[in-house]
Formats: sequence, structure tokens, C-alpha cells
Amino acid sequence: MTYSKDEFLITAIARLLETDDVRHVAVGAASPVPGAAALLVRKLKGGTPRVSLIHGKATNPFTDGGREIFDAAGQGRIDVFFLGGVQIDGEANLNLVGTGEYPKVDKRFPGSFGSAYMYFTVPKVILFRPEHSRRVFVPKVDFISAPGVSDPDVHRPGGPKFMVTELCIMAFDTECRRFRLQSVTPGRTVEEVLDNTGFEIDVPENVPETPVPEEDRLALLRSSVGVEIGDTYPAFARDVLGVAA
Amino acid sequence: MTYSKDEFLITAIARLLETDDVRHVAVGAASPVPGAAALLVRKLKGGTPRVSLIHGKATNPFTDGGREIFDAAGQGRIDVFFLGGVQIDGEANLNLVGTGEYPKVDKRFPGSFGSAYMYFTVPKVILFRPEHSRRVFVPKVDFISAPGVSDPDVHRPGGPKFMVTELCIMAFDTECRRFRLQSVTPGRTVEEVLDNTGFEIDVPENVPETPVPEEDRLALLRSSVGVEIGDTYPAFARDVLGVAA
Amino acid sequence: MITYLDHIDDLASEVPDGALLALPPEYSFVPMALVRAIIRRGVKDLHVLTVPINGLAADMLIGAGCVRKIECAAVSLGEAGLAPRFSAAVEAGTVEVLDSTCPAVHTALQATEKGVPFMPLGGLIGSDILNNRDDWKVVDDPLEQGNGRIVLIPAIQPDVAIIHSPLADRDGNVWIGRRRELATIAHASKTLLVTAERIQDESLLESEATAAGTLPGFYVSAVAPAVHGAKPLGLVEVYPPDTDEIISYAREARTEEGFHAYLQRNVFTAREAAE
Amino acid sequence: MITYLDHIDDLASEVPDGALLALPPEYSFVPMALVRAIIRRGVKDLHVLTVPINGLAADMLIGAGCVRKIECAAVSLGEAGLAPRFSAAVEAGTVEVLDSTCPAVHTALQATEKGVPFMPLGGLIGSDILNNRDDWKVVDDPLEQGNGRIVLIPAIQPDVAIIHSPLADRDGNVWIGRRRELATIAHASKTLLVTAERIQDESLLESEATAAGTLPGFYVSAVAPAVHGAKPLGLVEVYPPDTDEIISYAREARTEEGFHAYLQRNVFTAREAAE
Repeated sequence: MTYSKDEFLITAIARLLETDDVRHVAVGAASPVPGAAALLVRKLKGGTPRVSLIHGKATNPFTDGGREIFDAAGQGRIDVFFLGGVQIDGEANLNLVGTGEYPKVDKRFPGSFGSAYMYFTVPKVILFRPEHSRRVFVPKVDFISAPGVSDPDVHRPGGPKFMVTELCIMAFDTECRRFRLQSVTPGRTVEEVLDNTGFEIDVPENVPETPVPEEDRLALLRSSVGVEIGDTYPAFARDVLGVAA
Repeated sequence: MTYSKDEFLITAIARLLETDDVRHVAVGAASPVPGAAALLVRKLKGGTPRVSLIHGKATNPFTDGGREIFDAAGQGRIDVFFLGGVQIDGEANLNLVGTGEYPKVDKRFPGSFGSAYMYFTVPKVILFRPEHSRRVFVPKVDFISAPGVSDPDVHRPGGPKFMVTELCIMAFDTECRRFRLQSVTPGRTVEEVLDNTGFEIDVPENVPETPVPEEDRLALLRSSVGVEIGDTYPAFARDVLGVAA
Repeated sequence: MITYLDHIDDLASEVPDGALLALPPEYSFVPMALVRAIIRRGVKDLHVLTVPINGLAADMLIGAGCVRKIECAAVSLGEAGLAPRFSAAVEAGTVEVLDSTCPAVHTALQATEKGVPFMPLGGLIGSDILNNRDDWKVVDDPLEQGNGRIVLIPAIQPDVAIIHSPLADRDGNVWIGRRRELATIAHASKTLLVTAERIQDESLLESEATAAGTLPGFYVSAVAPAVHGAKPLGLVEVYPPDTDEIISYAREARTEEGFHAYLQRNVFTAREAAE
Repeated sequence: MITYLDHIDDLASEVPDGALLALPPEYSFVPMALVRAIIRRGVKDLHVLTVPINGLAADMLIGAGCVRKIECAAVSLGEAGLAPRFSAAVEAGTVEVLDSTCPAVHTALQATEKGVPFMPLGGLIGSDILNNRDDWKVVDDPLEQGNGRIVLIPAIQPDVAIIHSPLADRDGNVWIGRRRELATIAHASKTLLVTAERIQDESLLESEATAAGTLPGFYVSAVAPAVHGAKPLGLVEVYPPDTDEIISYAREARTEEGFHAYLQRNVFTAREAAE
């Protein structure tokens, strides 16, 4: 079965959500790919994990205002969250603010949103940044919206576990403060990953390919799961998954 | 017109609520007399002050749970609140916990409720304690639920301003940390007040009588205001004001 | 996921001996049927937290010997007078009492809700409540802006909280209306047990109108039906409090014998309405 | 008491130059008609606080020259892309930006709501947000219980907050539904200006069902009607966002000339639906 790049990324993320420690996945604004991945896993596992799309309708369970998702994370009730960045460096520091010298940056982006808190509180943060380039993956971010690691005297139950890009999946080792290449997208190479990454990463001797989307999962995405994500992202459901609202 | 003791106390309290600084009167649980006084003034002044009976229905405006009244007081949005006490002493310290040595007291009462906070935050706290006896008005309370005065390094926009008993009205002078007799109930005497008060108070040369209930106010109490307080205290409206629910 | 139980006695078995148990205030959806089930089960050594006050439920649990310690801003039967078993137990020293004040209880739960170890609160300084709380801490204005001393209230995380609601749904969502202290209690507690007058199939989150007063199911551990589950207390717009019954409790419970006769009749012998 | 005004331009006159103005987030009842009225009035030197993020309203106010300083966790047009006037002004240094993060904005308002000078918040340490905030303070675990360092966020009290609602009543009560950040904003602000699609005579506090989603009138300073008052943003269950309009704004506002043409057409020339 053929598949699109987004469908590939959805199934790649979904495989990271299938462990038993994942009971509640929260997905922030403008994140249809992670949202679809979470809904796919919920469908596959018959209702677990819970999936909360903060800007969803039927999938938005929050009724205590904007602070509730942060409170819930602080309570340990959210197991997975997704973050990205304008720049990401080898210690998993995220920059969502801008490039150049702060505060009068060369190019200003929206801002840090809740990253400086969710990165500390959610045990399994998955970094999702499709564009894999030296523009994004820099030696050192120009502004740390949220740091990848913390000193031992800072309470930090959460942090980065994986990064998913168009080229590969990396795991993050908090102890060593380094990413390790875990698998490479079919048709791409380890060299390509290294060429496009502006920081050092660990590369094991054998790097497997990221599996292609399973046919049964593609079928779910293009039917019931597509309908569910269409509740929040109708254009995405229509254009990417071929499911009309 | 004849009047009951409760009707006398209601009009006595009402006169303390007629100043312009009183924009919002909040009334705690089981306080029909202060509640009726506040509703009477609201009626007389055509809608000002706001009156919030925390256990009322139509008169309970709070929709953010039990903490809202305390938050509102902390925000400076409540101008008058009523407190009482099992014991009250000459520095306006309140004891709502029990008599005897804490914690295994001789006689245990319910507890401090919100007094230890409201007493600090509401600018005009009126102490309301009909029983005027040396059992209540003691030289020093056995347990300070809420202190009458505070050191200058404690943020305290609020505190006691008046005390209303069956015998008299006293004003509290925070600077001197003393009560001053303001008026005496018709038919009672200054000597009676002093005999039944276990702490020293200031007595001016001329102590007027507390005015008897105004006829128009009694009429309001026994009609429209009685109906309003009956929404929260039906037995009180029926038995004291003769207004059926 | 949320467990749906058929009977409140099964819910009661989720309250272990020694638990820190949070009780909602008298006017706010108190699960009296579940409290009776907890007493029937003979739970021991509870540390009860009233949020921030309570009456009948706490008094009965204390009288029945379920409580080792109680943290409260007040325990009172309101217009029916003092809470007799609470007062007697404190006077006899058979229950440990940790006196608090209403906003301090809310603050301690807000801290847990927010995932922080403490939260500041104004007032309190000079009170013997504070003087008897080794766990509360007075600090000098940490921002150094002339705000004066302030009290830090440590977070409290109840092991179990129990609430009753007019209405729940099959996703574990629970109607709490404007009784939003129940949301704070739920957010702050490890386990939340819910009884409901009625459990409907349609999701309470379907419309914004009902969502506004709904506690989402992901805070809920287990739900059981309990018709008249708050009686003899009231449930706003569903039934009024049974004032005569509460007054008669207040009278009977003045003595230990009277209390146990009340228990025998109303807790051990009586069948709950839901059965 | 609450003032009822006939026209949003009268509400806009309650926003003084230099005010600390709180704006609700994009998905939460943003009073766009009032924002346009504020721009028409030519207010200057605003200190805008987005709670915790915003998009179109903040971008237009900045583009129109009303803003001196903005404190925000993010300003973004969402799926329509970057906020063009915000980005341009920050890059040019013509607006001062105080970067924050969502829960820190909520925390600062919660502190004011609670009447305390600060509130603690987890996370943040090691972030350049913190490193650029002289007003935030890192303290060593004040309870000395091994909780580690923590950040204290000072209270923020907006001078004026503005919200739009589907429904208000004649007592100043305002339906906010589950958008409870609007309650926090209201509690924390000195002045609250409300526009409403509809103003009804019957009190929203009459029934528990509507009371659950109602902000009580005693937080409200003034109310004016504004039919379609959130457009081109959406108002949940009332109208969806006008995505085409937002995308066309995003495109036009890329240049200063395009933005001013947009303003001329949509703010200065157009008549609001309510008129």
C-alpha cells in the first residue's frame, strides 16, 4: 500500500505510544500528526490511552480553563506530550522564540507556549520536527525556551525521550545528555542524518529502518481514526487522510 | 411600634452598613440577623451595597467553589463581614475553637472557619455576639482563632471595627487596641455593660442610647426584606419577622 | 480506566485503613450513603480532611471509631448545633485534631492541584492555629518588596476523596455544577470515588452548557449508583435536607449510647435506597 | 454597580492610555469588535498581557501602534501562520516583549486572584525565559524538605480586561462556560469590560445549570452589546471562525502598507454588526 509522508510519521509516532506507561496522551494546538497517532493507538488498544486534544471538541476533556492541562501535568496525570522548536540542539534544548540575539531577534517566532513547564513535568516528551536540517538542528540554540536537561536539585519528573523527524527517530539519553540514532526512514541513510544534523549524536553499529506503515493501521487512519481527528482538524483529515468531515 | 430583640439588633447593625465605603457585604453561614440587616440596607439604598449570603440561593453569587469568598476578600472585593466567637477579649482576639487548654479542651466548639483570614482581609469586620457576659467577654481568650490586631510587618487591610451585643455597640480602636463604648441598648446601662465585660473598655462621658428600630424599617423587615431573607432562612423569616416562605 | 461498580459497598472497599480521606463540605454533594457504607465496613485509623468544613459525615465517622485524626476548619451540624461526637472525641482526646482555617485547606489542595510543594496565604499570623501547625511556615517577604511576612501552606494530597453527584455519564464524567471545590478536591486526590443519583449514556461533555459544570472522567477512579445518596443532607435542586432527621441525630448522638442506637438503626440495619 | 452601555465605542473609552490590558486566548471569547473600537479610539502605550497566548487581537493592536510592551507566552495566528505585525515589531525593536510561558501567566493571575504577592511554579529553571525575567525569583526550597529550587512568580493585576460572551444578564452576570481562565482574568483585574452577543432579563444565577458556567456580576464593570462580537474569530456553538478572513489578514498584514489597508477597510470604514 502506498502512503504519504504524514501517514508514515503518524505510524512512526504511534509505535512510541504503545507501552503500558502511556495512559494519557495530551496534544497541544496545531498538532494533527501527533493527534492522529494518539487516536490511532487508542483505537488499536480499545480505549487506552486517553487522548486529550486541547483544542478539540469531543476530544477536549478540560473544563477548568487554560491552566488545567498544566495543572494536570504537574499532578502527573499526563504521560506523553509533544513539543517542537524553531531550533533544537544536541542537549535537547528547545527554542520556540526566535533566531539571532535576544530580545531584538533577527526572526521572531510565536513564543515558548507551555514548553518551559511541560518539558519538566511530562515523563515522556516526544520532540516532533519533520524538517531535518542544520537550520533546525543547531550546535546551540539561540534562546532556550525549555532546557533538555536539568541539575539534580531541580524537581524534574519529565523530559525528552524521543525525537521524530522526516529522516529518523532518535532516543534521548538524559544521563549522557545526547541523542542516539534509533532508526532511519526507509530510503534515507545514516550519512544523510549526520549531514543534516548540526550537533553530534551517538550512532550504533546497526541502525534499523523505521518500519513502514502497517496496512491495518493505514486502513484505520483512512476511516474511523480519520473521522475522529477530523473533529479537530477537518482540513488535515480531508487532505491527508482522505476523510471528509 | 413594638419590636423583638432580633429586630432591634437587625436595625442596629443596619445603621453600621449605611456608609459609602460599604459596597459589598458578605454574610457567612447561620447568620440571619446580619443577613437581614444587609438586605434591609440594600433595600433602603436602592440596590447598594451588594449582599452575598454564602449559603443563600438567589442571594449567593459565588460560582467558583468554596475558595471564592476568600479569594474575593483577598482581592479587596468584600467590604463588610461578620464574625463572632465563643470568647472575645479586649484586644478583639476571637476564639471559635474551645475553652480550656488546647488541644484537649474542656469544651470543644466547631472551629475557626475562615476567621483567621477574613479578619485580616475585610476592612470592616463587625463582631456580632448577642450574649453579653463575662463567659464570652474574657480578659484573654483561651485560643486565638483570629487576632484582633497585628504587627506592622503583617499585611492587614482588614480588622474589627464594631461589636454589637444585646447590651451595646462598641467601636474598636486598632491603634489603642481597645474597645470604646459607643451606645447602649435602651433600658440597659453603662454599669450593666461594665459588669458583664471581663476586660477594660473606654467609656466616654456621654454614652447615647442605641436608637430603637425605625418604623419604616420594621415595616420593610416584616414584608419585602423578610421575604428575601426567607429564601435562605425560612424558619427565621417565619418565627422572627412573621413572613411565611 | 474508570471502574463502574454496582453497589456502594464495593466503592467503600476502596477506602483502606489509615487513608487520608477528603470530605466535601456540608452544602456540597456529600456522599452520605457511601459514608454509611464505609462505617459498615469498619474502616480504621482514617485521617479525615474536611474541605474546608464538614458536619454529619465527619461526626458519624468519628463516633463509629473510624477516625484517628481530623484536619478541619470546623465541624458543625449548622443550625442543628454542635457536632456531638466530634466535640466529645476532642474533649476526651480520643481523636487528634489539627485545626485549620477554610482558605488554608483550599490552599493546601490548590498547591497539590498545581503540582507545587506549597502555596502562600495571607492572614493567619498571630493565630493559635498557626502556632499549633509545625507544618506551616512563616517566611519573610521572599520578593523583598515590602509585602511583609507571609505563611506558606504545604500541599496536601488526599489518598481518597469521595463525592456524590446528581448525574454522571458512562465516560466517568461527573456533574459538579458550581460546586467547584469538588474539582479542586478531585484534582488533588490520588483516588476519587463517586456516587451518583443517576448515570446516563449521553456524555456530559457533548454540549458546552453541561461541560461547564462537569468534572472530566480522567480524575475519577470508580463510580457507583446511589439514589438519595446525600440524604439526610440535601442535594441542590434534587432534594432538600431532611432537617428533622439531622436534628434528631444531633439529639441522639449527644450520648455514646444514643449514637450507637442511631448507627444500629440507620447504618447497620437500614437498607440504602439504591438497593 | 454595573454600567450598561449602548455601544462598544463607549466601552472602548474605558481603556486609558498606558493601561495594562489583559487579552483572553484565541479560542476563548476574544472581543474582537471591542478591540477594533479600541484601535479606532487610538489608545496608546498599552502594556498587553496575553492570557496566556493570543493572535489576531494582539497583532492588530501592535500593528495599529497601540502597544508599548507585550507580555506573552506566544502570539500566533495558529494555522494561519505567524502573527506578522507582532514579529515585525519585535524584530524592529518597536515593541518591548516580555517572554513568558503559559502556566506562568496563569500563575501570576492566580496570585492576584488569591490576594498573595507571588505564587510558586515548577519547571522554568534553565530556561532563557527565566533568565530574562528580573521580576521572577528562584528560591531554595523554603520548606526545606528536599523539593529543590523553585521559581516564585509575582502577582500581575491587569488594569483592564476585556472579554466577549454569548450571553449576559441584567445583573451583570456573564456566561463563560468552561472557559474558566476568563474567571481568573476577571478576578485578577481592576476593571472588566464585557461585550455580549445577547443580554437577557432572566438571571443566569436562577438555576444551578446556568450558574455553573456564569461569572457573577460583581466582577464586571461595564457591559455593551456586540452581535458577532468575536468575529472573525469563532464563538463556540455560536459561530465558527472565519478562516478565510483570518488567512487573508495574515497575508495582507505581512507588510505595513497591507496592514493599514486592512485596518482602513475593516476597522475604520466598516460598521460593526451591532450598530
